[in-house]
Amino acid sequence: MGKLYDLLMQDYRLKEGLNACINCGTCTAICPAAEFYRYDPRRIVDIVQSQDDNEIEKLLKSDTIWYCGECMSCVTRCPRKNAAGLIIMSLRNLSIELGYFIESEKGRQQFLLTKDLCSNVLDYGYCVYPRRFDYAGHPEAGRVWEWEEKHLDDVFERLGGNLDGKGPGAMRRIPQEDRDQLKAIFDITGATSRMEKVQAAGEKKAAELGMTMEEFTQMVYTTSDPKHLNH
Amino acid sequence: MKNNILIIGGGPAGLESASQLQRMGYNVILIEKSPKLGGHLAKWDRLFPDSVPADEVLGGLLRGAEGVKCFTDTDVRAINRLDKSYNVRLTNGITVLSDAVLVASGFDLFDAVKKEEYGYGVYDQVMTNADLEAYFKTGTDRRIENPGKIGFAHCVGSRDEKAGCRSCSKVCCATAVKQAIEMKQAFPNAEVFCFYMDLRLFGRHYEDIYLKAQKEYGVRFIRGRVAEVSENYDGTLLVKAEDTVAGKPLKVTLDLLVLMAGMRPSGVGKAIGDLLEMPVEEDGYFAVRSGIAASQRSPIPGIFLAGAATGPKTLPETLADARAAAMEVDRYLTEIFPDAKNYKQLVKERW
Amino acid sequence: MVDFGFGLVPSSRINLDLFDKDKYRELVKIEPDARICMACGSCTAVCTAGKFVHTSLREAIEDILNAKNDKALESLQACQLCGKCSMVCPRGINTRHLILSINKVYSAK
Amino acid sequence: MIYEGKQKIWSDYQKDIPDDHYFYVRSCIRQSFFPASEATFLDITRNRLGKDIFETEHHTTCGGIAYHSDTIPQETVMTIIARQFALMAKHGYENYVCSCITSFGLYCETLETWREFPELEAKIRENLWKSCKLEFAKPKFLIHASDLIYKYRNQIAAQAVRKLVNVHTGEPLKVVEHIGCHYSKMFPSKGVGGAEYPYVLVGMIEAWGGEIVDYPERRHCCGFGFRQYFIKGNRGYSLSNTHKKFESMEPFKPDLIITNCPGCPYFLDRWQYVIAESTGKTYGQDGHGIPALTYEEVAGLVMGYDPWDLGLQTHQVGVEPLLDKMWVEYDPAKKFLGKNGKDLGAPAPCACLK
Repeated sequence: MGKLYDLLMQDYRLKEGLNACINCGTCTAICPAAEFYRYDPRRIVDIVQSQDDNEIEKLLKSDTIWYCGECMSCVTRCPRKNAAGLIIMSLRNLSIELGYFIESEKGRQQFLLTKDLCSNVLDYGYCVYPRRFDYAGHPEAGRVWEWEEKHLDDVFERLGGNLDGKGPGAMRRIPQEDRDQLKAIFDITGATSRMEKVQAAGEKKAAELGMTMEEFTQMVYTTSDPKHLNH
Repeated sequence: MKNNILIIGGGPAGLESASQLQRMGYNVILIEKSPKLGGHLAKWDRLFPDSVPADEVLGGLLRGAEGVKCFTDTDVRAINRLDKSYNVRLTNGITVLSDAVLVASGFDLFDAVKKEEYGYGVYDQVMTNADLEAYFKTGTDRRIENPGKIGFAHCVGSRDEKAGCRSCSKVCCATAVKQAIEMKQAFPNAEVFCFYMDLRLFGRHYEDIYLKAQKEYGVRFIRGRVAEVSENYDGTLLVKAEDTVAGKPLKVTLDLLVLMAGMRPSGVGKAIGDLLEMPVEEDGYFAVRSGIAASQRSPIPGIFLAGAATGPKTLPETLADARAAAMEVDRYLTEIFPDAKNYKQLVKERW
Repeated sequence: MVDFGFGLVPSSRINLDLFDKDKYRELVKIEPDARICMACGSCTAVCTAGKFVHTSLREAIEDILNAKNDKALESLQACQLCGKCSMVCPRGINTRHLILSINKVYSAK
Repeated sequence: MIYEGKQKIWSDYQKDIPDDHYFYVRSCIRQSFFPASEATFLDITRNRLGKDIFETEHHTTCGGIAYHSDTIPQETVMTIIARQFALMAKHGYENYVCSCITSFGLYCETLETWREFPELEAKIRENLWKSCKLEFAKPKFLIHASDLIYKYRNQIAAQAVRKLVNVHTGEPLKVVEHIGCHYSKMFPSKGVGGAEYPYVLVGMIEAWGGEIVDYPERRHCCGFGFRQYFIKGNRGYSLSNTHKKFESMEPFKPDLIITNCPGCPYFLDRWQYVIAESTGKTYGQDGHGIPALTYEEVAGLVMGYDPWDLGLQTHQVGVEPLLDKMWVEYDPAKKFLGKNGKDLGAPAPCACLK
């Protein structure tokens, strides 16, 4: 039994999600990622259950573990009650903890995700906040969003929302005291230190690559090596 | 005086042990809950590996059991254990005082509806191995009309903890290969696919039919469990699996999908087991005194087991098991049962 | 057409509906043993070329069945016809002959 | 398709849904993109059906999106969830209804994990007290908002002014349902109808006169994939999965898609736009798309709400062909007006998608 495997086994998601895999391929057959990335969740489960630390380390540093979309479709079907999706979450968690995530292009995206999503949570109390959802970065949000973005207050008012308003309602301003509580939760449960760790790893990587943070951010947001895809 | 022996279950195991015990001179009473003797065998068309007609085998079993008192449509109402014997009240009003009880309650086929993602009973073109045997026997099934592409999904209700069935049903791989060949014989232009996890073709001649299926019939074996079935606009099926050898997800359009429903412990048998207070193991099948040395003896003295009541078995295994059970009954009734004085001590030492 | 900076990506899913029945019939006519491969991988394990360049008869046979004919040819491209695979095949397939036949049938357009 | 077969499976997956008195928790994505759907949910349940649905301004995100983007630890998200539950108890409620599917799945998973690992529950209880000085509590009933509309479907039908019927042909509208993956794929027994043939949206469509269309990729994920959408470089994954669904449903010619997940209607809507604009392909009639609506929007339409009050103007796929089929009266001139008729202009037209 290896050290990395032991670390993984401390994760409740792995305790729940890993039983003996019989390599039947049920998960891969219906996995949304398996079709569009070079990805086979069955292999991941097989590697983890092998307890081979070298192989696990390779996984933790690879792009592979970042292809899953966490839809959990695999959970419904596995005949051994494995949850490939939960196993992936444990691997990602450990990859971040050990700083390995920054080694791969897909893993590196955690830098941006952590920054954006955590600050949304701490600043506004929401994971997604419409004023931070810009059409420039989201051209697929459509012409209708381009229009909404320009008239966000009016659109929310028209649709019965309460954008940044007092009291309950859609997209209300969540009181400071509640956001303070979220911050306190972040502090004592490891989310704050996680944020700092990921930020520092990103800054270090940017320096290594001789990039400004802006360049680095842009690269992380947009690049996708064709090697991830099937040809 | 001849001992009375009650055999519960009129399938191959019950019939074969009845036949043997009668030959040994015992007074055998056999009860069968359904209206007909023969169990699943009576519903099957041909048998792997050599495609022997099931009727022929069943005919032989029935001839062997001629003279046995058989009550069909009969179940057990109540059982009382006396000192050594059993007082059994049957649903047909008869009471039997039996010195030994042999439980040959067989198996149920897994209810394929429970494997919801395969759409049995939801999608028109999905059937089971049993449905296909019925088709071979009768020549009609609304689902079969010159199918161009046919799939066989192995391990339906076997090796599946989600479906509550961890164990392997043992016979389905060989049955699938047999049925695949038979479908190719019936529809030579059809493409046939078998979706398997491991091909468990362990028995004599089994590997031969596998080779024959590949070589002579071009059956395609795909190593991957069927993950999902759905219905296309034209009523054909979309079947998904991973080709685990290639490591890629796979889809295929099929005109017919046959689910290899596995063996489950008999529900009727379970009810009788409850009356007799017979212990079952985690897999739901009856526990035996010893899995290797005494697999036809239940942990309860005087109660014997034969056939699939103690787990999935092929037909020859079931028949061999039935004969072994007959020998065990005989040993008990000659060596342990008659010694009224030392009965308890003998049971302790020799059961 | 608008460029969004990303687009549809190719699918890796094997589609058995695309399987080329006619070519395969042609192959098994001259090479009936193509059908009896069990995908055990013995051929690939001992492959001389495979140590240096991706080469696998097992994969080639699979690829043909999985409607990836071009990939099958690629998997055999570096084969030296040394014949080691024929010595280890548990089904006794004349693998050299099979490799030549696959190339012959599937190279023809 | 054998309808009775599905009915049998549906009957196996019933869940207890209390009739009244709920603590309501919003969804980050729905508030951002479909604020009118949540407003409609509250209007229908409170004002049309007279139910007690309580909302406090103090509730927050459950953290689910951040969690499923792997940016916060499991312990963090569980403590945020414990805080939400504590607010419920503090306000005297024991029935918890959430608007979000990601939340719903996460709540189910959290409760299940706590049950299995009591030491973890104890840890979270302690975290909650340390960080928020709140008393730990768990809901007696955990319900998704679509479960509640499902429960009230016949009452809604009784108040309906129209059905899901094409008034020109008299035929029921062909409706495709899309269930959020985290609704029941992880815990089939927690969803109405289970994981393979969920009944929660089917029940609504049937009660409101439509016809459900089952198509091969019905169960497939919309492709959101959290990180697979948020990062631009990954969006090909998200787009390609939705594309797969549309290619699969195309032969069935659906009139409408109904969803119960926050992100799915957004993706099923916007990816049609992207497919149209980047490849020229459209899936509705004559260059239109197939409207992908929330269940509240569909309920609102049958109950006679104004489509622009329901927020249907914020879908990129035009809903007008659907409104015409259903004989919904609407004023095209008012589509993009603000409150009190304020002129907000209109979105730029699309090059391809009508």
